[in-house]
Amino acid sequence: MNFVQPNDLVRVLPEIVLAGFAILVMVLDPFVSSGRKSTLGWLALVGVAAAAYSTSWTSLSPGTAFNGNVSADEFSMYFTLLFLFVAGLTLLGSVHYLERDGINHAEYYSLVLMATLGMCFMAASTELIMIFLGLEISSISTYILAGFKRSNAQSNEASLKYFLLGSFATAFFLYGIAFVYGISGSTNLTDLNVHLARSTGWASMTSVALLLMFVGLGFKVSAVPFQIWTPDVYQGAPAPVTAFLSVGPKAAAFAVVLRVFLVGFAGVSSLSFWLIWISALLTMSLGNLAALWQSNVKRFLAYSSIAHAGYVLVGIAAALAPGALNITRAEATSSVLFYLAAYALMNVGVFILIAHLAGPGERYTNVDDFVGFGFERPGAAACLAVFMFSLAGIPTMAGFFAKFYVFRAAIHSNLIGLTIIALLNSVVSVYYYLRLVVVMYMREGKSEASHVDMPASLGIAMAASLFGIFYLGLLPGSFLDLANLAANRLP
Amino acid sequence: MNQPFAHFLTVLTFLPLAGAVSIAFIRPDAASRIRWVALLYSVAALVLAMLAFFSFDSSRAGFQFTEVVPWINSPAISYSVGMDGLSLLLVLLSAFLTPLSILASWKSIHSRPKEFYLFLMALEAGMIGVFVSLDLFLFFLFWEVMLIPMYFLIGVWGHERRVYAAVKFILYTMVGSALMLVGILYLFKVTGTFDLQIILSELPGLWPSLPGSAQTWLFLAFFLAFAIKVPMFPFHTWLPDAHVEAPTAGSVILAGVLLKMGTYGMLRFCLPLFPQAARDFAPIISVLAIIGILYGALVAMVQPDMKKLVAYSSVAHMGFVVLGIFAFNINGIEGAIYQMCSHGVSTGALFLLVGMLYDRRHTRLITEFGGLATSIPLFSTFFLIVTLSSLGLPVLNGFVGEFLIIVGAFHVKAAYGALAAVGVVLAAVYLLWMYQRVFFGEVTNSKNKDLPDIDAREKFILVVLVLVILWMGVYPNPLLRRIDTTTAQVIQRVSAGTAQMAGGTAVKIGGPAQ
Amino acid sequence: MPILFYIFGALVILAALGVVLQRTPVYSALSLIVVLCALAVEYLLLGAEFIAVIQVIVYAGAIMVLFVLVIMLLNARREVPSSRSRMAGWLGAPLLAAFLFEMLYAVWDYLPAESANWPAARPAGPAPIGHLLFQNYVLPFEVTSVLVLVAVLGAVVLAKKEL
Amino acid sequence: MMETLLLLMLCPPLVGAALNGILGRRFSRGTVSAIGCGASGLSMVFALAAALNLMSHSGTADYFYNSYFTWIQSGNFTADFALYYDRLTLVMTCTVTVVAFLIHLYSRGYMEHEGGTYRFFTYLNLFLFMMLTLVTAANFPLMFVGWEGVGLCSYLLIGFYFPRKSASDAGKKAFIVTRIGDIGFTLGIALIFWTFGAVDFHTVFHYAAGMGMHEKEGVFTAICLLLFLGAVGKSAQLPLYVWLPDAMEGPTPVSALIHAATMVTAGVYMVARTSILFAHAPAALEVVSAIGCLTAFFAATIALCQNDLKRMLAYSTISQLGYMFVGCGVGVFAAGIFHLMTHAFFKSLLFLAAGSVMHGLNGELDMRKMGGLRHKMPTTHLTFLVATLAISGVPFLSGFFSKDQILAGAYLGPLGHPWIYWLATLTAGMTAFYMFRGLFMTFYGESRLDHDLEHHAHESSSQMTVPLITLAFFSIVAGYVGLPHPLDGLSNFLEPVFAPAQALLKSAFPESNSSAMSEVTLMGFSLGAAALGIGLAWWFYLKSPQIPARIAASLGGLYELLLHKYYVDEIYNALIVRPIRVVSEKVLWPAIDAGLIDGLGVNGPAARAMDAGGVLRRIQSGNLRSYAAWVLLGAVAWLGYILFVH
Amino acid sequence: MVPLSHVLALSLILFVLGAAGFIFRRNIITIFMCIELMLNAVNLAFIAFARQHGQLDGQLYVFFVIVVAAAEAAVGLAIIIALYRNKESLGVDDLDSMKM
Repeated sequence: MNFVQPNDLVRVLPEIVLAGFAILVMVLDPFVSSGRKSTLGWLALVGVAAAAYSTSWTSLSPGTAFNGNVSADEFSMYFTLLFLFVAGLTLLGSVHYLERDGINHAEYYSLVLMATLGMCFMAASTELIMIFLGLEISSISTYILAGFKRSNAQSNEASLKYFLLGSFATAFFLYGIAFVYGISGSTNLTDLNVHLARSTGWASMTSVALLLMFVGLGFKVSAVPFQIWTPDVYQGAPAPVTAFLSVGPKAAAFAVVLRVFLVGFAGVSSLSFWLIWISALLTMSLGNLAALWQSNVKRFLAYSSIAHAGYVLVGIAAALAPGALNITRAEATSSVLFYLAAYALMNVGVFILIAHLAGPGERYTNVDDFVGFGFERPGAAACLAVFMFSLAGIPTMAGFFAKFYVFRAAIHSNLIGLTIIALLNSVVSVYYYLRLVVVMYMREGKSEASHVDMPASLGIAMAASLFGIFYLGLLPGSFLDLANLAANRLP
Repeated sequence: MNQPFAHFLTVLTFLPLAGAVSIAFIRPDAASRIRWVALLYSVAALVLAMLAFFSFDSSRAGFQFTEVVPWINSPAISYSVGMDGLSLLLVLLSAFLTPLSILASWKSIHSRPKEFYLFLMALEAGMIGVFVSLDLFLFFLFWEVMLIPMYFLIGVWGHERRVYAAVKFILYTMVGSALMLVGILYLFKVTGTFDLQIILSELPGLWPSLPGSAQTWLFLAFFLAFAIKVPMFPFHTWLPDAHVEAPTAGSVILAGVLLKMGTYGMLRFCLPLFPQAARDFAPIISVLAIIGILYGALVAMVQPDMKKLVAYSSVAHMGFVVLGIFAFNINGIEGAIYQMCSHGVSTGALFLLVGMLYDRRHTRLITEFGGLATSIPLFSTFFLIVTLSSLGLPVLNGFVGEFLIIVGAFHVKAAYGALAAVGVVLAAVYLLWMYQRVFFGEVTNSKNKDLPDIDAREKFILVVLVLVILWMGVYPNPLLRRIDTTTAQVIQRVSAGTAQMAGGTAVKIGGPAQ
Repeated sequence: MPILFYIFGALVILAALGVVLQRTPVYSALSLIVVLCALAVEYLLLGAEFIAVIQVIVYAGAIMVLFVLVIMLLNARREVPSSRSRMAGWLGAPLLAAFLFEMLYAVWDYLPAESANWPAARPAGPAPIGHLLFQNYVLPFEVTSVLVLVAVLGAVVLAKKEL
Repeated sequence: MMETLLLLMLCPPLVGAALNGILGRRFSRGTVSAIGCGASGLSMVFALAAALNLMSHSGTADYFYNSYFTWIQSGNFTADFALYYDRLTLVMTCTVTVVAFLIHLYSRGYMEHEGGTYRFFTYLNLFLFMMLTLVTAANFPLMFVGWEGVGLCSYLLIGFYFPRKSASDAGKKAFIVTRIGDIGFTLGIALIFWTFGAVDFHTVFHYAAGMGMHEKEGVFTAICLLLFLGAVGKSAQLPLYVWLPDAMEGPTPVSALIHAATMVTAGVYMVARTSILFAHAPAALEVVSAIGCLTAFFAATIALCQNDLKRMLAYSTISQLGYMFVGCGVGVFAAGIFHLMTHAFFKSLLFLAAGSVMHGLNGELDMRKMGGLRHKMPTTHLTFLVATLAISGVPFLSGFFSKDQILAGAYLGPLGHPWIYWLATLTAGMTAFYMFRGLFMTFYGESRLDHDLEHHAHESSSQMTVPLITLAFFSIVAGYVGLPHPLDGLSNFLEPVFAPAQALLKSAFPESNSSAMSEVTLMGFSLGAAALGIGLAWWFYLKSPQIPARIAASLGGLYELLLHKYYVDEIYNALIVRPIRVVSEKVLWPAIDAGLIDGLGVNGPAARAMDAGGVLRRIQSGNLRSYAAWVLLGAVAWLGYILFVH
Repeated sequence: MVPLSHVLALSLILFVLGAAGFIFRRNIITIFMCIELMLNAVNLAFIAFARQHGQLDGQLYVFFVIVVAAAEAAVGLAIIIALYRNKESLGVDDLDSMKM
């Protein structure tokens, strides 16, 4: 008997391609001289492109694969492409960075591909063990990446903290899986849903399972109070890694959150709704308020990414809101998907830009290092300003529509109070985003930040993310349709 | 269709933006070329605005020059623009003040002229966009986008405390617009569209199916945003800071146009959309407006800084506008609209003048001056005329609006009219006192002795302004007639909405109480 | 049979306490090995023979050897008492107690009856497990290989002296 | 015809002002004054032509009305640029243009040595235009234009010597204080609009005339009181008179034209113009006469002790304006207007003569430093004497007739009252006293001039004396237009204007028969008062000049009080001006604006947000064990929440 | 047979002890071992539930978890070695170069 159907393979084709290229990079490593490792970076980029291209085959035969363990549908495809985009941008931002800081090793590129692979599985799996494995692959890869500057104590520290806390949280997540298994006798989310719909009792056990999974996932998306690791790790990790870290695993975890709470635990959505509601409130408030004090760019962006997770949680709360119609739910889900895409554009862009501007060894990451930068390097500064405005949610940029859609969904689900708080939060956030703009343009002085011209790779990445930011900011319609399509795949 | 040519408003709105783009392609050190390009585009926009003014059919109700292009499918957002009398006047005002601001900055902006004019042009596009948008979303978009150039204008080319002022400006405004966004989204939830005209026609029928307090909260959400922009007491404290720190052109645009967006919003959205709530809140708002009038005047009186004085005077003057709007009668509202324009011109002119003075002496402290009428007589004369227009002297522009507002407010409550009239006296107090201290007396400070009087460029700016001031004061009819239908519609909606809510009791609006 | 479970259960807890309370990492590691072995017995009692064997061979054997090796390599001595975490110092114990209480509460709520009506144990030798693994769980299995690859890569890149 | 004439009357001053204002700096002094005088002369010519035109068409229409263009229109509110010309307007325009023309002529000489002549003539012409607008306006808003316009010119002219702080202070004060009155005018217009649905005279008056007595009396009273508040400000009545004495800081021709003859009488004109409204509001009329009477008396008492020639004349003006209001207030509007006219002549003459004295004495105004000038300035002396006689009510000069009519009305008029009469008569006596005191101190007795001035003192040129003589002529003869029988008396002339109001009042207050006997008696009293005043002045200031000092010493406090003008300025300052300023400076701005709103309301939340952030970021201690504890805390809290709370 | 709840209680106690070790131990390696304790607690639960449901799947999950634990151990210990090279310390309280 055949354990594996040909279709199964097509449906995980992007992952296979990624794995293949990851291995290829390692295999070719010994044949590339140490000064030219960047070639491997470009090879990895080709891998990403190939994986992205392979999704077109996958899309021809949508459906579940491997006994329903994974599902190749619009939802997973959306995320796959998102992860590939993030990986691509990260690679573009990394090539020059690694060279500059003397850590240009093949393993880096390979690990990025592997992590992407893990994230793809997280988004595509409909079964908890596969999700767990995907999570572990992406986590372990990123643990390593965070500590990739082996000689840098902060990088080590970030890596270790991320690793220990990540494992700690994973243990909770896994325990949650165990309880789900205990309740339903299966780790398949659809089964769980069916089971919960059939049996009314055992509420406490369900709650425990839900809670434990939320601890694990909340850790990954950095929802309060599980956000605790984020600032240290984002600050300590090499900036391109932070770029990757702040978007990829987070988006993947959100994909899982959507699947777990909207599919698996759909029957107890009133429970998860309040959980997410309060969590959203705390997350965005803490992120924004604490960011007010930060003087390190990477650290304040870390807090900002916490705040953004809060906004996404608002969208999820909208999807879970009691009494929300199916159409509202789909709208909320699609707003979350849209938000993640916009967030990816902004955050990856800004971190890889900072990686470049901070100079060798990331020496200049303090806000004050950018005094007067605006008119010294108009191009780079303008990019940075656009990222800031977009993160702050100023119209004509992606960040605005992202928030707009999320808030629209929230209003449709009658979460008016939460929306108002979210909007006030985004006003607070304007303050610290603009701080960088203020420093760059409105203060007199000589900046410390790197005056080296942007390498071509970074230039491409910037062009791509800026184009994306304005495209989503001006003509978000078609992309939102895509997100809608993906969202409708979630029952 | 009396549209002069296809896509008229689109061209008008985006022409300045095209100017900004053109400027982006000029070398940064070609300052003079940049200035001329900016001037050219802004004058072209002015010409178009005047074209709109003349081809506007004031007898027709509703919006003219309309253009609707679907923009985003879900949610359905369309690029929908159009003009009624109210927008027409404000667009004209924006298009009028921008070239003047450019001229005024001709010699005073030395650093980074490219970015400066670029932002100025972008700002103009944003302003016009706000006034012509007929889609709530589009409106909100322009409303927010416009903050950025202004933020930079204040923050980069401003004075000592520019950063504080710029940040305060943007945060203050954003708090308001955040709530407005909630209101807009709620309206969308209820009506399923952002199209203002559809919302206007459908909303009245929907109120019964909504929670009773919905209208109140929606009104407040919109109103707060506008009240901050106006700014109404007690939301006014961003204004003095922003005005004082902004460069001249920034102050001119800020006072001349940006403040009007608040009152524009009230007329365009708050009153027609939420008539019942508007009436319910009218007493409180009127009282706040009057407090603003008196308070602004009193605080203006003791300001040591001329720009700050003018800023607080704006608080007072805009209080008049709000008072007129919430009188809900023809006189009040037409007066308010007229006052918006005339305040734009006079206060804009005042800021230009203070800016010219600043160019000469690099200070705005009143105590630094004295006796300027002796050393720069021509300048003093222009300053006097503008001062008089600002304090509402008949035959000059300020009078018409203020007088109509007082007449309108008097009908609502005699005390409103009386207190507003007290505000007129106070305006004379602070303006004339300032004028006296700056221009009269002996020249005590030797630095003031040999100041150059105005040059040809400045003279041109001031003559244009004075002509407009006179024209608006002597022959306001062309402007007033163009807002008749708008006013009538607003009033009709307010009264209809009330009648409906109050179970058919008609409320008498306007007209003599014979 | 139950008595065996409780005996080894107690052993598990005692050894785990040892892991937690020992200040010297090597002692902790040894205690952990005891925990793992005792757990293997529990698995056996619960009808998971194959896993019990894996537990001893892979876990107690391979993984713990790695731990001990690193402890030796880094010469990890008795830890120096330091208390820079007020949060953990003051709230740690109450939080742990509360967590345990809540979880036990939930579990007891879920399983009120003391009845132990287990279904008959399925044979859990290598054959049925292998069958299941390569039939239903072939993808996870393959994916674990990627995981291991990542781990190898990571270990190399981080721990190697020179790259 | 008429519409053109009126425009022709209005335009020359405007054109003159524009010419001088825009180009005046490049013109020679001669050109400037020629334009100025020419404009006012033309205006006078057309004013007279318009008068003749109206008279020749008398009978066909009571008034002429023409709208030139729509000025403000909003809903029902329509204010056209429209002119209204009836006999009242005729009297006003003729008086204004004649006096103005003469003063323009006079100014040529007076301003000979001053700088900025072009400014002076610009303002003066502009003033004339505004004043004519005021009196010819056909609706309230347009009248308000003139009203504010003259105020503006007054402001500019008072502050003509702007380097002097007292001058610019005075100008500002004049503008602001009259503007306080304008609150009333503005609101009055608003109330008129909401009552009648219109603001133009013929509609409003038509409605009002058609209404019965006591109909809507409350509204009428409100309207009239509001309008009168405007008049109080403009015509310097209690309690808003304080600006007028200070206004003497301006050049003397200005004081003569604006602050004696024309602008300050605008209030009287307004009350007369709206007589029909006032007739509906007897209570308001009573307020008018009471205020007028009190002001007349009050200002006269201050004038008694003034040593500054122009200030004395200013208080005298206030006092005389009070008279006019008494006339209007008691219901004899024609008498008020009559006095307005005669007063315009003799008071402007007084000022011009004083200006001539000043001119001759290098600007000296303190009468204590004058004396005996009649020899050095014979013409000035003579004309001053004529005017003094006229204002004192000496028979057969203009003041006698007009004042007598008012006094008679105060006793016998529809709303007359004995105490008003007696107070007015007393005031008449005081007027005679202080005017002659001024005359004697200036022109008679020993010279008290400084040595330098002694030589400098000279008679003014003919440019100045000719207008003086002309005005003296008018001061004598102007009274005769008012004589009831020999000529067609002014009262009869104005009959068509005031008839409706008179009729209404007559019906409401059937007056006691005005027998010739009692009128003569009353005349006797007033003559007696004047004689007494003149006599006392002669005794005090010519016969035994030491007496005033003794009286001053014996009265002590009272004298001080009068000398310091009852400390009204100081009281206003302490009660109104300073508190407003202190509250604004010490409370509103720092405490409310910066403290409460910005501090608590704006920066407060911002600071709280920062504080909150400061606390929250402490969670991020960097310690891994704490982090784990936080994660655990989250788990415990959430679990507790969903197990026990949810 | 023992009741399921007792097995779960054992698992829970083990889990909490692991967490306690994470919070109270200062040595990084010990902390890491405590995580292993937690994973074993989960494994016990899996086995118990598998027995409860009469399935083998749960045991398979344990198999996967052991693989993951092995991978984590390899990487984690590598990280610890890398850190030790830079810091010369295994004290967890020394890791606070980034805070607030």
